[in-house]
Amino acid sequence: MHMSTDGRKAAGWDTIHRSYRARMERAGRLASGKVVAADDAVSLLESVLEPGDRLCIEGNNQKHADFLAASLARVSSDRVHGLHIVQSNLALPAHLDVFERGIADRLDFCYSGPQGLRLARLVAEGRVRVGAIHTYLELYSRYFSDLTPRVSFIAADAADAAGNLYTGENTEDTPAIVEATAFKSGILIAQVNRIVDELPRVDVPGDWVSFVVEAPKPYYIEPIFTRDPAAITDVQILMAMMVIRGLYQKYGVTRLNHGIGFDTAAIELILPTYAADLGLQGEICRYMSVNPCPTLIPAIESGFVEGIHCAGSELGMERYVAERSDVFFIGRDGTMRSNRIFCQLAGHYADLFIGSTLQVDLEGNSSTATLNRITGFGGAPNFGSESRGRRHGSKSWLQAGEEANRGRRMPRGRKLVVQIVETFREGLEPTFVERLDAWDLQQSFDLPLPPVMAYGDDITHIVTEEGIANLLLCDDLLEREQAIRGVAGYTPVGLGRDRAVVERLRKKGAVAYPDDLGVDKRLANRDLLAARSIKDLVHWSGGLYRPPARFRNW
Amino acid sequence: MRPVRRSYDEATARGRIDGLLDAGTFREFCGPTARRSSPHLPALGLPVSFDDGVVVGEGRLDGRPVLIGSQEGGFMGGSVGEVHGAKLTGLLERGLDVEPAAVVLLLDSGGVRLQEANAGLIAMGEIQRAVFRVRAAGVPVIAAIGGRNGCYGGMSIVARSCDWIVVSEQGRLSISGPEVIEAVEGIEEFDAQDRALVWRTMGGKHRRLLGEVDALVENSIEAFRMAVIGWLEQPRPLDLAAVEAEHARLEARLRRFAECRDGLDVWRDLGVERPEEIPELDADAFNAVVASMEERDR
Amino acid sequence: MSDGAARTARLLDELFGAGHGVAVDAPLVRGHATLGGRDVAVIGTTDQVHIGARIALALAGHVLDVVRDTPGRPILLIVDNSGQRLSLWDELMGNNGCIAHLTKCLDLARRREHRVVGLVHELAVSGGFMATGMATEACYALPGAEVRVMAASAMSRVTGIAEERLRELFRTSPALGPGVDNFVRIGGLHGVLDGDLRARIAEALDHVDPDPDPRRRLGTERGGRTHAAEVAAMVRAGH
Amino acid sequence: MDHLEFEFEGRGHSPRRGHALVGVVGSGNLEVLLEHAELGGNCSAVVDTSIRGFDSLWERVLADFVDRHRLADVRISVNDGGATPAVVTLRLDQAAAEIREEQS
Repeated sequence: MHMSTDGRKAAGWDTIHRSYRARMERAGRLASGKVVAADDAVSLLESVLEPGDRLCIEGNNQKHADFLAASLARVSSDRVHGLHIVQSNLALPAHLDVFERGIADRLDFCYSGPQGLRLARLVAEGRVRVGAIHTYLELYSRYFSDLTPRVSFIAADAADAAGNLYTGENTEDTPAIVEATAFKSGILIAQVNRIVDELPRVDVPGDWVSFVVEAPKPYYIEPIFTRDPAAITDVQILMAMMVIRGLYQKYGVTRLNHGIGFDTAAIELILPTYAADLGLQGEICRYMSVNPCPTLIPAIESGFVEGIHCAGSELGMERYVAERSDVFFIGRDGTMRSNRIFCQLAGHYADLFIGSTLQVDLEGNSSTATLNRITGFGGAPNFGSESRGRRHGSKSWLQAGEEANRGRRMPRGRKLVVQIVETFREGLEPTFVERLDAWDLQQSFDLPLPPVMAYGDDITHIVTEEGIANLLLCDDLLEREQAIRGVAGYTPVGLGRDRAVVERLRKKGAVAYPDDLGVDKRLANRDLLAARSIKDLVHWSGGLYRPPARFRNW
Repeated sequence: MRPVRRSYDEATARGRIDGLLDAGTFREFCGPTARRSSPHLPALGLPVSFDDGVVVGEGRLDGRPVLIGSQEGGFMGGSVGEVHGAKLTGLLERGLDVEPAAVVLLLDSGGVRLQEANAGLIAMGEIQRAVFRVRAAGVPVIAAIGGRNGCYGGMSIVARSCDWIVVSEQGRLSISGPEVIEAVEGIEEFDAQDRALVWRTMGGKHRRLLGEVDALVENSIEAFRMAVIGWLEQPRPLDLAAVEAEHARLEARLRRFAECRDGLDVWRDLGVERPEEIPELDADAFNAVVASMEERDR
Repeated sequence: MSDGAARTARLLDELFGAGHGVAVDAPLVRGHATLGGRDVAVIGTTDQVHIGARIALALAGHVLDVVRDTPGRPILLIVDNSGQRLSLWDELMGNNGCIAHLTKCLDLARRREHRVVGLVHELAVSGGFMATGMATEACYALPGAEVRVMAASAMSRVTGIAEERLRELFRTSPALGPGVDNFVRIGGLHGVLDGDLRARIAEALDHVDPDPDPRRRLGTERGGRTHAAEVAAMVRAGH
Repeated sequence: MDHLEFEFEGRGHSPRRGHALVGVVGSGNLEVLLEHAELGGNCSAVVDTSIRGFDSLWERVLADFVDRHRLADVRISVNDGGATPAVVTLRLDQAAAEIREEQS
């Protein structure tokens, strides 16, 4: 809100703070100390919210302030309307109910996942005006710039009477939201699973917290990073073998970030077998920035992965993580401390990112956008991009930089940004396309840019079951296109390759097939997996990993 | 913990035979080049398999001649159709002619193949009768159960008609699948999504504790091989006295566990000290529990 | 008495005349009677019962009683069931083991020179048929009886084949379609007994097939199951 | 279902005997049977697939396969449950490696 100098003189320099005090006063009658009864949650929100407020509802990959989100959907839209929601993850129906009811009408967000279809409909109906779709780091950055919340709902495991909060394993995004809200005269309402006399540890100091509500049910949490090794295919194992030989071994990658699909789970599960046989223990994959994915257990237990910092936790991994404090970041209370921003930063400045995607075009741009849905980005683009601000060297960074250097005088390193995809997805949909669906999505939802997950000039390698395209070694866009075609298999893009050019690229290493990499296709079967089932993972963990019921096949 | 073992549960039908028999001794009957695939599936627009999902033949195990059949769980759930069933029946009947040290059946089947339901059902009866005939001739029939399908439907009856059964922890042995029970009788009767309940009701460990199977081994082909070798040339009696003893045992079971509603109840009643820990035990630890109970009951 | 039990009682009266010694104690049927001057043991079920562990054991016990107490006496097995019982408790107890035990007892009886003949009175379904009629030397059905693996609607759900298409296939494929005629054609039933039931049962009890399992041969002869006999013979010969 | 038949010009490398079977017919998977056959130096392929309309893709994948392994006098038989070309290629290569091993 812009204010003229005269206006400012009249209003004073603490209008936001005075508004804060007025709101606190209105809500004070509902609170006993800082604690507000769950039954009074709707009244509380009606007291502290004003029309047009910017509101953050904590919604991460794992935990959600679901009770407060549901309460918001029940406030009187006469009293509360026109809110501007600034929220990272839209996952629950209640998140969109507030737009249906007119309680909110503007939205800045990062990721909408399962609500993508409904969000698209609400945008088309004009009930949601989208400011922008961000990555996590961008949205949190804007909390400290032009999108600071007036009110934030956060979720924590436990609180004490003074409002101190314990966030347990899933601290995730809480610190960013808390910091931006509490220090700009915002109101911070915490939904907690329980109120206790003494907290195991203090993650958020009580004097930053305005109100605490004990929710009737523990906050909703989903095991989204659990990949059952039973579903890993031979083709994924083949690609994992190529990654280990053609990337991790070749460049000596020690610090990295893995996506969360089955492709990367396959890599994790052949570290203790295939990579160990190649003598790579201690040479590759030593530090990771990921959630505690259960498929990492064998690599940790066999001494491959030495250190992991996590953006959030994963259901069932709590005890295992707690018992491996040499590897994970653990509080004095003995449970893990996660923090998305720091994890994102560590991943951004790592030597390598590898993850999958849905579509790749001839320049190597990749997108997970599907028509009729607005799903957003999450954190992948920050992991999956060149870190141009990086200055420190490492074997991998320098070697990749050498490959990228086209006769420039000034040497420079290069982060490896790798996309791992099968040439066809389910239903024989080609992954490689001339034109990304993202262009259509831009049209239909009037976005400023096509929603690209990773830009082609950030990507260094594309791995498919056919081979690896090394885009660093391509001299121009034409070579880049042929290198991509050269690993695009039997998709129309792959069939359109110029065989002579691809052969030339192969000679200089810009295209490499399994034979070139010393990968024996006959080994590409599930016998290579260090764990073939969730039960195997439990065994590896010495019984410390306790998988959720739906993953227990015994 | 470097996994050197070859997973039995994950291996294909051929892989299981290769790993189980003495190396290089297997000779297949009516193999894929004979192309005896299902005559019924093409009419339904479904793909066939050259061996109709079962591998049968002869070879040596620990130097002794055996006949062996192995169901491919990956093809139509290891289900039994006309050709699949006839191959197993013919294999068992060959046991009458060549009197091997055992007929070994590696089972991995959801039961009758519904796409050729009648033919599959009658084939089950034929397999079972052939089991009884070859047993009556003094040749032991050994069933091994592991793999993704477990052993369900008519095949579960066939399995319990054999002399010996070895199962992996992952193996399940039951006539009706949990999904069928839930679909017909409701989720109150059986919550098929509750996988731990499925294993407590039908899984290898429960079957071993109940006395429905003779051995539980870890999920490795070598462990199955050792179990089967132990039963070569060891037929179990099938006379009136033996069948009456079995009858008394089963009647006592139904009386004793009449009020049980869960595997945990049964195990507690059997005197297992910490029944809730049973599902977490590996094969060795579990077998130690079984051995101590058997010791106590002696 | 239930309708089913009453119909079973009428069947028994028709077969053995008044004053026979076979009791219908629904869902079980058991006793002794005479037919054509010879003593016959009768065992079976009624009321289209679901075969659970307890029923299977009760039937097995009756068979063992006959084997032990009246060596060589022919056994007529009255078949009427809706398949195996679907319950957690029965699975927990090992219903498959109990059913296998019942069939083992019937097999033992045959090996001890009892003629064992099955008669599907009203209904036989899947595992219930395997537990009973399929474990006899020769199994017959009454006209109007039904034998099936699964109802069309359930089969459509499980196989993903449209119900309409399934019903069409039922008409042309004896390997698939329900009904006693289809089971006769594939050799799963020896035949349908119509006319003078007493005489037909007596014939069945007298008929000895030299083939220990004639079902494949019958399926071939009747054109309903054309591959089984040949494939089994090929494997038996080691080819 | 589609039933496809192809002929390919041989590439000179004829297995003397035997056969190789790789893979299992399941959803997204297939079985490949390679057999020595007197085909005058050529190769033939028969494909039964549950997914219709990919004739030219099959022809291309199989032609590349024959070419890559320089095969002759080989009959290729495929029962396909809707595998992607990635899986098809992997199974073909595995079968070729196996029949090569059979020769030694």
